[in-house]
Amino acid sequence: MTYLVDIEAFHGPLDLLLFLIEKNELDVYDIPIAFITDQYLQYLETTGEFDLENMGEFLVMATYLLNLKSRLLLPQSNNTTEDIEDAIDPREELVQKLLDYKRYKTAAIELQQRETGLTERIFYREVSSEPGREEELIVDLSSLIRAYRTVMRRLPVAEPEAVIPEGDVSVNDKMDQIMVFLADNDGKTSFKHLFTIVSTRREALALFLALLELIRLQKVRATQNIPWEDIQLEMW
Amino acid sequence: MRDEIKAAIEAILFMRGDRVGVEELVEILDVPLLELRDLMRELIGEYFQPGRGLQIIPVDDGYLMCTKSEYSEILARSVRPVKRRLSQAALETLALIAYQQPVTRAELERTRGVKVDRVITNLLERGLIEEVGVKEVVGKPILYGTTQEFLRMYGLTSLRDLPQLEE
Amino acid sequence: MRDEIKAAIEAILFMRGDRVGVEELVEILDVPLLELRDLMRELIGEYFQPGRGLQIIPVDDGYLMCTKSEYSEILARSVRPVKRRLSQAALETLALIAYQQPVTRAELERTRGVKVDRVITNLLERGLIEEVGVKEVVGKPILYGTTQEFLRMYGLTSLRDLPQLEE
Repeated sequence: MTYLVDIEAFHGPLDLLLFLIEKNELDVYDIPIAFITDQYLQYLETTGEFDLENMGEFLVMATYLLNLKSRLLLPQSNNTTEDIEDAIDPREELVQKLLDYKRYKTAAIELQQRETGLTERIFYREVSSEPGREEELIVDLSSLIRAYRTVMRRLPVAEPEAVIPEGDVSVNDKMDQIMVFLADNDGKTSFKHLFTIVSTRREALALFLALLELIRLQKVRATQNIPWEDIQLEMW
Repeated sequence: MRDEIKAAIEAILFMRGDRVGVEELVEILDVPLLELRDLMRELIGEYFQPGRGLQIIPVDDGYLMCTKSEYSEILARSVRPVKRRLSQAALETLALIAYQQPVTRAELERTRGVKVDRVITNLLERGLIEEVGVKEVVGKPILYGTTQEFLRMYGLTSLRDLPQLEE
Repeated sequence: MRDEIKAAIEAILFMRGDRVGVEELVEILDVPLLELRDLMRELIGEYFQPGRGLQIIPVDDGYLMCTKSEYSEILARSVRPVKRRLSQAALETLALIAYQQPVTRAELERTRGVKVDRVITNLLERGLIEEVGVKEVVGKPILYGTTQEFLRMYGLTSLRDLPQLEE
């Protein structure tokens, strides 16, 4: 009699496979692929309703097993004895995966036993929030940016929204703004510094166009002494 | 047996580093209340010895393990500000606020997919974010933004220094 | 005098609740290194007595005060706050990260045979893992590693304490 096991109880296809191997007392190094594939498929069939998202991974494994089964069934053409000796067992990859997975599953159980105190362990003093205990925050910009990227990557891809930009940015205004900025700074500034006066991309674009125009009109001179160095801007 | 229970009490008080109630000790250790009180008296006495820097004191029908006051000076010298990293949850929320400010709690929760109340309180307490106004929509939710302290800590001179992210 | 210094060491180790380096102790206490080591030996011996639930252990040229391992079960029961236990799936992923760090999400998924996005978010939020860099391959995937909090939660003094994986 086969008893129903909820597929959700398995933490992935490797877990289910391992369960079947252990239940049938099979040798991991010599898995009867045809047998295990049938068993595996049977389990998938008996689960009834399932969550497609979780099921996907189980189905990928099913396909892999079926493929493996057919490869093993097909007679190998022009086999010499040496070839058979040297041939890599197509099951090898699967065996390796199963062994790896089993190793970490065991390690996970070990961790859990430490958590519940079943494995002897030490306990640290719980850090209490003593008042007056000064805290120094360790921060770095790159982890902040990574955190932002992580959040953004997790976001479901949103429908692109058409946004009508508010307010117009005029290149002429920006040209005036640059001249005023230069005048305020003794007629000199640097490229990077100049761009601190804008806060949006659209403004930055307009500012850049304005700067090009001023250079063309020979109102502003741009120089760079060393490649990659900040460009120096000066009034003619 | 008594030794074992005393050792366990010591371990519990140490681990918690805070007051542990008598009823809780009775339950964890499965000893009668009177015996516990007796053991505690013994234990407190042992800690009283010179050569011990810790003490156990009764607080609100419970006990607390802490340092003896004689050593406050030396301890003050050794208090290194605890170095802490922001938790990942706090870091992600802070990053979102930095790039999307001013922003409301609801907007943050929509993006992060989890409640952010506690994280916001934490960031406010640390002075990394502040309330910068209210959004002119129903309910007038509070808008949050980063502070001067945030810029200082991350070595930024202004928000424009935040690296542009590729879209 | 010796008693006083020992008491002070005890107080310092308690207050920190974490490893304190030898050089730091020498500086705070203003005692010669050799004398400190001598005092530590004595102190460690005293804690060794039955009836004591704590111990002082040498960790990376420093010392850590923690509980003796005999009381694991009782202490696990009295840990506060009662945190929700990690799911088996989360534990498996955490174990993988612990042993293979630094490791990318794709590498984890290859070994576990399932998607790990949600589990990673969960572990990050709990502060058990953190991003430790990016792998210098196409796409610059994020590398994950375990945190100090991970060591504390499982009572490890360093990653070297992790049990050997069975072959």
